[in-house]
Amino acid sequence: MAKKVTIQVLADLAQEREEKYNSHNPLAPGHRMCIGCGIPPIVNEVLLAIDKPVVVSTATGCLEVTTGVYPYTAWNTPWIHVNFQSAAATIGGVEAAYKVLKKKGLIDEDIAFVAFGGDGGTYDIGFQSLSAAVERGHDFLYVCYNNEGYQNTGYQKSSATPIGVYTKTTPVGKEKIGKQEPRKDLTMIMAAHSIPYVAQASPHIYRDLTRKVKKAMTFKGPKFINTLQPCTLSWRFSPEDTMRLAKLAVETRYWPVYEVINGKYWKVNIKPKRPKPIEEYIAAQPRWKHVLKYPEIVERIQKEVDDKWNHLLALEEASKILAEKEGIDYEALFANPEDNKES
Amino acid sequence: MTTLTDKATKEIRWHGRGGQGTVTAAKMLASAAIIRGKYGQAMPEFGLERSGTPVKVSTRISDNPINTRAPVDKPEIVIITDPSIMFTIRDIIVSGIDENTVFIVNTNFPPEKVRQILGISNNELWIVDASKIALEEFGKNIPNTAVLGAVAKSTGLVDLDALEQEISEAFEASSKLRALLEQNLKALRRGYEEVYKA
Amino acid sequence: MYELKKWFEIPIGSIVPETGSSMMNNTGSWRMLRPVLNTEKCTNCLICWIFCPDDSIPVNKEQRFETDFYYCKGCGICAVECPYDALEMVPEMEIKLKELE
Amino acid sequence: MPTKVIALTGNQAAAEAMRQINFDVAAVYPISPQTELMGFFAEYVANGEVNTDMVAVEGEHSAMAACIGAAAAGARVITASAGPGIAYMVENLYIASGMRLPIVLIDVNRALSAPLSIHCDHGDSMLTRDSSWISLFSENAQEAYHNLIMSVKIAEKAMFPVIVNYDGYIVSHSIENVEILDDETVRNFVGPSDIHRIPYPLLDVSKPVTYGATAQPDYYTECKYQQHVDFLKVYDIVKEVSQEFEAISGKYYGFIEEYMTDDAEYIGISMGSSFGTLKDAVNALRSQGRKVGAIKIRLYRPFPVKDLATALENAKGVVVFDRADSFDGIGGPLFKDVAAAIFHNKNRPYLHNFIYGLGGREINEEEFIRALDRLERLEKGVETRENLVEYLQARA
Repeated sequence: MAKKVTIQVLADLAQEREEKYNSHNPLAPGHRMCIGCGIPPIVNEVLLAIDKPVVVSTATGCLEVTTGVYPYTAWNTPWIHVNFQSAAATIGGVEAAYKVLKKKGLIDEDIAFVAFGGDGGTYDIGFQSLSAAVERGHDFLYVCYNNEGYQNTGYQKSSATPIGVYTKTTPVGKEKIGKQEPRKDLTMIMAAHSIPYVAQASPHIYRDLTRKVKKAMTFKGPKFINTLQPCTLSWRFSPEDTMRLAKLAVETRYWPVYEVINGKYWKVNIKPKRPKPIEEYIAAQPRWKHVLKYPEIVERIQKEVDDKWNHLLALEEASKILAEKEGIDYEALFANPEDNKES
Repeated sequence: MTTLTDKATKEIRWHGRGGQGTVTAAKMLASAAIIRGKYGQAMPEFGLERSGTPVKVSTRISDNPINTRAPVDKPEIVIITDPSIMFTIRDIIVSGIDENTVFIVNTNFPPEKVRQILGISNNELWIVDASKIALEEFGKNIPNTAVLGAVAKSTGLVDLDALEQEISEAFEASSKLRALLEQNLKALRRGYEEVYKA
Repeated sequence: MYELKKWFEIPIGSIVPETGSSMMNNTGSWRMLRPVLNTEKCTNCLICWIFCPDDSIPVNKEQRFETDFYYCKGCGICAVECPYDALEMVPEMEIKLKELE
Repeated sequence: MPTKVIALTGNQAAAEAMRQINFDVAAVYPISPQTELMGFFAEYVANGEVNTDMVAVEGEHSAMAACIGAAAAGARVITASAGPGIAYMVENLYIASGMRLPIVLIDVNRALSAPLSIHCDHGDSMLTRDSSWISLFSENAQEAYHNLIMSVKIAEKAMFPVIVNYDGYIVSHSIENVEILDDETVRNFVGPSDIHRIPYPLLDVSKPVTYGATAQPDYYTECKYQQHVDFLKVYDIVKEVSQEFEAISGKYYGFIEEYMTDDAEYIGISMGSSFGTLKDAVNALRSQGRKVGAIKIRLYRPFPVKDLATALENAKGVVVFDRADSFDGIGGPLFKDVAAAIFHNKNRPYLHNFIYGLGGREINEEEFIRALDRLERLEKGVETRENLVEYLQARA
């Protein structure tokens, strides 16, 4: 056998899995998620990074309809689904109950609360519920698996769908070339709620995602992590490429991975030295590649990407200056929670 | 009035995988029959099936109005659009069949292998390598149009022109499919020519 | 496929009072390509495990074991992401046909 | 049984019951005429008189979602709303009962828009009649107070959520005499809070459970049939709890309340605050020697079919007063329920239906008398009618 080069982060996660779930992931196999779906890795990376019992709520969507098919469940952790728009409100209710019952001494365990929603249940129909739940300050982590459209209903547009993309409700016709409007930047909007922790991540960079989850759990109050989830079915690439696209999205700066503390201090975690052109990312997606015939659309997309990127860098610089003014150690703010443990 | 036992009604059951156009093919078959003034019906078995999962579709074609909305449980014709499911859901595929049930299979296996896997010794069996045709014509393993050609030839339920008309209309209507129309019409014709009785 | 329970046999509120019972489902039946592991090349880095959508790769802290084909849907992510090319996707039917002989 | 009589509005009485029960979680969104109730309760929370975590949500849909989450977690949960708020909640009402969660909802009855009206009718509650929530109607502040205390026990024994209705403004904002039980009696009656009150608490992390799975055609029917069978057991549970409540309060509540029906030939049926006025109308007619009576529906869901069928066995004519219209060419919701309930009676009475009190239109004794007269003349064939249903108060 070849020499052992077990990656530490993964070994630790594997260890936690052994201990917590006697060798099952938080999400058991046998679920009905599509071949090559990126959602289960996101769920497992997130839940494995939390080292206490977790109660999960989920919005209606791919994750929900494929993991809780009566009378079977794929969940190895307490789980509740109410409806499409209520993932945040529901976990808020659970957390409120927990606070009271714990105070009354009716519960001993230390429990964490996580909500999962797709972009439909997070950017759109569930946005009111999410915005209000974080404003109320419930102690929970909301994770959006953003596949840029309503995939569970057969791919209609959502406000996370980028310009020019084909969906069932934004077809490519003689008058209109796919979706006309740019995608909504929900991560920015959540940061504007000035909650303790907001981050954007990619499941391919599991180190970054799991670190962010661990970091998030060091804060009390609402936390939000937005992960891109390339959808093999609707983006129409072949199943084995899911993580490849999750990687490419970061390499092209289409999906910057960054984190925001208290809506004040920004840090871009990965800065591709030589970013790949957006064309490469677009060309990998049959749902989108028709726009390559329209340079003006590609330009518009590239511009959106560059503008966002520069904006982020500016915010990062600004927060360094701010931290200095306030006499706060900027780097310490974003220190890896593991390091904190040791020190 | 037709009933399940009414011989004027042909009862067909499709077995395939999500994402390979099995449901679309079943609907096109029914539509083509309707174009020819017959009565047609195609009913997918709705569920939470994702791409890759085995799918089952019922199709009925009749000279009389079709009243029943029940799925086909005693098929006269069984169409298998993806050979790999013969291994995995064999029991579901052969449920309710009898010695008169006709099988139409998309595969590159030799006939005796298919008979062995399905355990059908004397049933009428038609074979077409529709996946090969699809890959050659438009580079995707979406064998449904080639299978439709094979069905037209082997069952005579509908004629090729009706299918061509139906496919053209369906593809013209979709911005995504328009570009693939010609290749699919070719696949249809090749399926018609290349299917053989084993 | 499974025995269907009667109305009085199921818990109230259509609640499922158990964990991971989806493991009854043989999602391996969806598989058209099979990841074949080359143990010579495998370094047990576990990357395949973290990216596997179907928890089909049994691992412990040190080692990756043979894929669990009862669940593996054959997506091929493991083969693409393996830094050591230790996995090759082989058409399931070729293997099934061999088994037949 | 130590009690004291004080002057309270319906909302104050309800807030007092909420304080005494000491719910774990109250997820609420303000809407007239419920707003005041939540204001009173918020004071108790602010002053630490209760342990309740009051979640001030951003809308009624989320209010019920939070209640579902909290109840599934294992907490004792309440919310309150009215009119449009109930309408906004409806999707989640079905989910709460489908999950068999013992949630209590106060519906301070208000009309539905349009035109917008903040005043009372039963249109909002009628949205919930098929949702498999147990539904209790209160005639006054006293009954609202008593129903609330009983509702907690009913919900937890039946494992179905309960709606306690009382009329907006007419009851919610009017001062009346209310007899209040002492805190200890109430708390002993409802029992302590504990996540194991329910069979599958989410917060029991040692036994993870899945709430809200997706049922395919192969199971949905079984899930619903179980719910159907269990909902029929609610009759006995309500009776049982009413008896237990009589032991601490001296007051027994039946599914229906009959007034002078023993020898009555003509009977009027209503729900909520109008019943008192209807009783006065009966008194007035009785004083003229007319054989009339009145019935109040207290348990609206499940509907008291048997009790009503028996109570109407010897009536010649029955007029049902609906505080909501169904716009269906048949009659109001209550009218259809009553008609179905007596369908198998040997000698079925003549049935008529009046819609009244919409959007807060006040109802008085004379109008009820006019309605009972109309019933008698219709029954005797002196008058005729175009439809089974008529509006009692529309200006002609």
